[in-house]
Amino acid sequence: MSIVAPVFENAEKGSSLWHDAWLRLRKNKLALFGGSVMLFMVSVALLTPWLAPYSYEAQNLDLGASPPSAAHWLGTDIFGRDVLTQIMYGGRISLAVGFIATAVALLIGVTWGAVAGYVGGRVDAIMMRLVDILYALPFMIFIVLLMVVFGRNILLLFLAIGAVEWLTMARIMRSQVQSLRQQEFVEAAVSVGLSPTAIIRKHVVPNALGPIIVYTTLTIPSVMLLEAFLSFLGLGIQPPATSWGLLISYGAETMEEYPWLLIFPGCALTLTLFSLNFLGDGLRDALDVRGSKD
Amino acid sequence: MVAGNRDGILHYGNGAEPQGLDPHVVTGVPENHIIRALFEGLAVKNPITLEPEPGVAESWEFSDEGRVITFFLNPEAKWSNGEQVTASDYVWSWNRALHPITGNEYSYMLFPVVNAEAYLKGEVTDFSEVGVKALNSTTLEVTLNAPTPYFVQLMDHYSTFAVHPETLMQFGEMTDRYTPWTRVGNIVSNGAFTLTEWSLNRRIVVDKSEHYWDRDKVSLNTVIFYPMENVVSEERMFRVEQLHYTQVVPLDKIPLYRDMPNTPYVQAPYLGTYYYLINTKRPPVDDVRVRKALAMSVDREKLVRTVLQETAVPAYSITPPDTLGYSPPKLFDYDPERARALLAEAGYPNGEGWPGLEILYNTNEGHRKIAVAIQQMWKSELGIDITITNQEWKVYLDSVTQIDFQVARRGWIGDYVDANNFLDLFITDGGNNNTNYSDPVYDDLILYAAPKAATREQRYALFMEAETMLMEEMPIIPIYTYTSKHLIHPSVTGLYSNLMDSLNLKYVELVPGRTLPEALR
Amino acid sequence: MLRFILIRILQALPVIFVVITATFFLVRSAPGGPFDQEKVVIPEVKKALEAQYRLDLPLHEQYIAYLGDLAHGDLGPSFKYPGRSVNEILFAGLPVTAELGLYALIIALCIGVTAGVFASLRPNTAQDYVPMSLAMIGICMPSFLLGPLLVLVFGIWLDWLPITGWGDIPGDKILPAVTLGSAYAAYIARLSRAGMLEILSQDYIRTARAKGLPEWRVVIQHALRGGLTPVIAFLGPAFAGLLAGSFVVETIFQIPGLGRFYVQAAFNRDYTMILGTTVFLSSLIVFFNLVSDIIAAWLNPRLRHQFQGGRS
Amino acid sequence: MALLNVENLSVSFVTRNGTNKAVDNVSFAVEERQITAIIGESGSGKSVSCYAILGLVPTPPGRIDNGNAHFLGQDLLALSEAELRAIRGRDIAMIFQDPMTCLNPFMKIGDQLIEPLTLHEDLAKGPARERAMALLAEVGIWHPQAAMSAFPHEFSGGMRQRVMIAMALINEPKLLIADEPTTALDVTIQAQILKLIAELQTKRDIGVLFISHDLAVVSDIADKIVVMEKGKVVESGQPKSIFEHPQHPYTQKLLAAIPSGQKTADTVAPDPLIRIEHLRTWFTATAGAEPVKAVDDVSLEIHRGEVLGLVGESGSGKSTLGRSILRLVPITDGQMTFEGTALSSLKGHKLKQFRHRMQMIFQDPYASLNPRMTVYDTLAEPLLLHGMVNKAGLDQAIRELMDNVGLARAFVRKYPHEFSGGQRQRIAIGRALATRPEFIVADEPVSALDVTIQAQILGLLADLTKEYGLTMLFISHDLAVIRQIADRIAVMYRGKLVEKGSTAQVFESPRQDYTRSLLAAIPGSNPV
Repeated sequence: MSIVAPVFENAEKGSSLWHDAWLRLRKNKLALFGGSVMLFMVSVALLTPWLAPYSYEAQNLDLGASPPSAAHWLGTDIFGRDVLTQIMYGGRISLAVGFIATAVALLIGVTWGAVAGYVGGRVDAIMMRLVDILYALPFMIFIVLLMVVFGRNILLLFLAIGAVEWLTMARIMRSQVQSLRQQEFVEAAVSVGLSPTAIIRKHVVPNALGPIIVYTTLTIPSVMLLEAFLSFLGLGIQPPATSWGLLISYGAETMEEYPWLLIFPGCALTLTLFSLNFLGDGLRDALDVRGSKD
Repeated sequence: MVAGNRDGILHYGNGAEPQGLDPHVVTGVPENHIIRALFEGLAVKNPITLEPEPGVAESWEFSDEGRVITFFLNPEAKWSNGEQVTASDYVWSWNRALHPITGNEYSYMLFPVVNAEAYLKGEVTDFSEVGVKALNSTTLEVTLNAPTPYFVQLMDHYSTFAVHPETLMQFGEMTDRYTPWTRVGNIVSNGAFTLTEWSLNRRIVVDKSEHYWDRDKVSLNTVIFYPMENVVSEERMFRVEQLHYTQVVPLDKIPLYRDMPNTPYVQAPYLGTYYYLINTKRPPVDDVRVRKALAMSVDREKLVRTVLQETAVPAYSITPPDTLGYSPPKLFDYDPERARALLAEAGYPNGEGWPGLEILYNTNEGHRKIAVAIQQMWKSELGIDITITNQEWKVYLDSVTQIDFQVARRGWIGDYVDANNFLDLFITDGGNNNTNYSDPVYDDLILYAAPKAATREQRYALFMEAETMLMEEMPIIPIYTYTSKHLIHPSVTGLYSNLMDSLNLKYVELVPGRTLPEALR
Repeated sequence: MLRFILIRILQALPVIFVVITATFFLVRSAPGGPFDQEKVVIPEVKKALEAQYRLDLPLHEQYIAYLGDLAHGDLGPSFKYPGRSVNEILFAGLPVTAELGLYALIIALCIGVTAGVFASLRPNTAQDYVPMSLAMIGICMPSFLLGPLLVLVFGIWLDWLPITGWGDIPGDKILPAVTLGSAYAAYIARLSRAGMLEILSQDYIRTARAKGLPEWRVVIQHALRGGLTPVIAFLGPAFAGLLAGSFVVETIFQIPGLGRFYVQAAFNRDYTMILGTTVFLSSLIVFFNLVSDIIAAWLNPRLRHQFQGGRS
Repeated sequence: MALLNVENLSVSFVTRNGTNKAVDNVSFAVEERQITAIIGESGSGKSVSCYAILGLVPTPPGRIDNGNAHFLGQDLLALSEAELRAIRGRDIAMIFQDPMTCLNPFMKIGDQLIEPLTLHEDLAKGPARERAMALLAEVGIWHPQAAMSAFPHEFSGGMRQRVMIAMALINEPKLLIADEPTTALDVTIQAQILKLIAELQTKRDIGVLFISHDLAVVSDIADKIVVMEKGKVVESGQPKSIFEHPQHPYTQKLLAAIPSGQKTADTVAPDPLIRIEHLRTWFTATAGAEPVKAVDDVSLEIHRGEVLGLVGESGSGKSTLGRSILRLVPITDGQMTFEGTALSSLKGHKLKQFRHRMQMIFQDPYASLNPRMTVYDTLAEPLLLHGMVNKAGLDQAIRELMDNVGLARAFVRKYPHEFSGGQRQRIAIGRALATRPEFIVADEPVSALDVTIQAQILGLLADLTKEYGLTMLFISHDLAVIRQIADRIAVMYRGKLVEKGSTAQVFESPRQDYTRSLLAAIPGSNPV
């Protein structure tokens, strides 16, 4: 969007709100910790095929479930498969579900909310009524039904979860846009003669992003938990592919006999969710416009 | 529960909430346990030997070379309202059980009876043409299509039980499926216990019946059935002494229990086989050599030892071993060398050119474990690519019925103790065949030759011949024979293990003062 | 006020109608039917069964017939539990699930509000971080993990509390309610913290302090009311969510509630049961949203006057 | 001995951007039975110093570095929180700037009023209510009984401020601290509240510490004035000496910035640039409800080259009128022409093309600039949109704009939040000028600014109108400002245009009662 201003004699470098927010975020140790953990998790997930200590499917039935040892740092499951490897591969799926489903929710929700909020009037009423309708669907049943009817594949899982989560996103976006629409700089843009799409794109959405980003970091954990719940029902990921949710639901059944099967995937999930929350809280504080005035 | 022991109250973990208690409507195992406490058949199975012994019928006679059975009813057999159980009650009840409108899913239990099948299918509309007659109030004559050695056994199956006609008619038509006649206060039954409480998804309470003919033998005063869907919760309830008996035991807990002194864990062979169906029309498994290679490269011993924690017996054929004296042939063994050779013969040396194979199973932790392990065995022994897919139960059933799979997990639990129950699965177009296997010779052996056999030995020889044919063609890969697994509190006696996992609460007693082993407390 | 409720109910009707229609056709498109069994059912028997449940009619006729029954408040017979109507099953399970949900909500409120308010009084100190981190753990812990864990610790190791049942043994309601409530407690803690922080920065809090009110009175008399408004707005959806989300807890603790039915119904293809629970839960969601809107409005004097139709 | 004696008070704030000294070694005194006023612009530390002595500065981030504040023989700064609480609301009471937000919206007026009584005097509810009602009557609430059980939102701003005053006085305090008590109020209400405070002070013999940014307001009531700048006291003394012989340059600057004088009317073209006939802009909040007649049957002509001042109090519809002309809100009825073009029927692309001829300057420079866009982008947007320049000429055009509105060119890549309020208003003016408009609506362009900045921006606007030959509709509630800049004046009251005429005529011989009351309320015009 920014037009490059070439030669402006001694032009001072401005610091945008994003830049300020980044500076503030950098001072927030918890958020920084959360951010680094997430970065670590994502890179491990991306590099898993090269990093994993064992082959994903390699079994050792005679070894069975064994506690952590030098050969298997986090122990093995009942097939003698390396738990660390399982967690790494599970993380790929869990993170992918979290990020992609959230992205789906983000895309639909932001567009929907922005249009409803900006256009207002009858269009807004109809669009938000639809959101209300979807809110009134008992979603647990709905997702279970979807998975049952259409069979199970990861893509559908993303879509189904995204379809649930976009509603709140749309509401947040709409209220943001509604309050932004009252702002004088949007009026100024109208009086300059900008078209509604340009106004939404250039003036509204960038200013509504703060709360959206924060909500996004909160959506990712809830999506991952939803996937875990579906796994518990046996509607999640198809074995032998695995996810943290699936590992935890297996681990929960044998928590007394093989606690390591629960503890380590549980730690991975908890750590990720904590990190995302710290990051989200940090971002919220960093992006708080009130804090940046004066 | 300690009080339970003193007062003769048995706390019984019973799997799922029963669908209902109408013997001609329901189909499941949890229902079976409760219905058999409330009702009694003409004959019951001995809890140890499984041989039939007197129930409502004091005795029975075979005539016409076993084609006609005459049941002599015990005049003391009473309904819980004090009325006598009569032969005409049976005629009425079997009419209901076989009536085309009732929709009794287990109606085929009575198919050995003359015209029973025709009546169900609407080909015969007059029930008097069906081979069951009340000669007088205590004599019931049943005419069979052919001698059926296991028919008396079937009298212990709830779909052949009598219901109280007046009670049913009070709440609706004979063929109605959903009247409230089985509710507390309405139901009239003829078993050792009567229904006193039915709280949905909470518990079902039955009390000792005062009209039961053999009431002096009944020791328990009350049995409380708990619907326990979560096996982990069930085991925990047992551990804190809230249950005397669990329906199952979580696999992962078994080693712990088995190694315990005075263990409450009881495991017994069970009349059921776990196997993989093969679609014999779909490549690459349309080639019998491939099927054999797959069968031979499953290390069942290892599977049973590790994944199944010794809770099963390796199976090499469909019929479980020692099914009333019949033992199936064993045509192959774990033999990866031979398997590789067969696979090479079929055109996939070392798995080269293998088009891929998918194992289908219904979503379930136990099936997943087996599939994951077998997938890996096939991959590593044969070097072939295997994928596993699970489907939610009803979808899976649909796929299996449509034979829309390459390899699919399947289990068969016997309805009665006889090899016929397993072998007639694979007759041409049999509803439970699901493999596209078809051999007229096999059909002839099972449907016509075996029933006509004069002696048990001859019959078993014919079965052996058929089963050998079947396993030569290998439309299924047998994996293991089931066992039943329960946790039983030390204070419970008279709960015997048997092949059918059939329990008769009439014989159960509670001995106060016995406690769980030290290791559990 | 009445007008407002009426309008909301009228608005909800088409919502529920859409839900019914979508669910009706969705479940019918699922592979497999209610009478499919592992041991194949004889075709004649299957036909007889389908006739008994109107499944032999064309789909649109079934739909219209269903709507007709529904108009009379009849949700039809259950396929899975012959002899029981869906109405009966729902109303047998509802009191239990409602009670469970209520206790869970009370626990969630007590823990959540206390933690949230406590944290908001000294933001970005240990007094903030500790309760909020605990709340995070509550959010992170799926109930299928928390439930068995609580049972193991309090039921088996410590042997303090019964591990299953509902109203059978004293104290058996504690663990399920805690399990179900914990996630909501965490959420409420976050909501009340944010709400309180917002209100505590308001001018009228400064006014209250300028009057010389002690801090606890400032918080309780002046801040709490506004600060907990978001929590109250959340209660309606939360309660509806608790009712719909009780499945796991009910299964783990053997509670004879609603939740066990609806998930099972989907797996069993118990068409009437699926529809019944869906209709029922949608109505509950709509109802509780309405109730929480009314309460939130009632607590806000400005909106309250609008309701009374008087000054605004 | 003074009632309150503050010595060497220093307060700083520790924020995430470092420590910031808000009050630096400040000393002042409040005498008994006198009104002492602290004057200063935003950021001068005037409010912080008063809050600090009452322990109302939240710590952290606030920190009292040193100083003492003697009140009735006690050092307030040395007291414990509990001891301070006993003084707050009993001996020292406060009223605040914004009565809309200072009353608890969830509590009834009565309950809030009696709270200090029941708290400090242990009075039972019954007698407390009696006293509260008597006091409400005293501060000019007509139906005290009904007011007691009303909620704050049912009152107007002025009434709420009366309630606040009653609440402050209910414990008969010895010192009343009034923090900008009239800033958020309309000018006529402001006059009433000032009068009330002055009356109550005399009647009750209390000391008042009056904090304000408005010298004119203070000049009406203060016995003593303390001038603060950037956390320091720069001058203090009697109003008379301050006004007549300001010593410190800052005080001089403040005084100079008070809008004064009257514009000598320019010669204007005889034919109107904009003609408005029977304009109606009504808003319907909910279907079926009575519409809000924001602009109701207004006819007006604006001549090319003139500055028309539009005066009115809040809710009079003056802003809506301005926005209606610019087609920013949908109009209900009426005709508007712009040089003969029917403005009211323009649509779509035609309207867009027309927009560059009319622009708007908004009240709040914080809200009128997109915080995510640099100055460069903000100014470039209209230029490019209307093809005023091509890409090559863009930099030059922006440079010129920045020069014109008095912004350093080096700031071009900065973001709005990095600027002060006055600078931001310059950017907003630059954006309005970018399209070379013929007509500008300036909606309260200076009312959010400090008085010294206000003077600069007014000067800039006056210069620019001259230089570009702009026609302007200048909307303001501040008659002094209008008088300084407008050629002609129109007065609005409840959606209607009640009076219009040349500036001189309206100020010297107003025809309407409403206009007369407005003029009478101008602070500084009638010292008590």
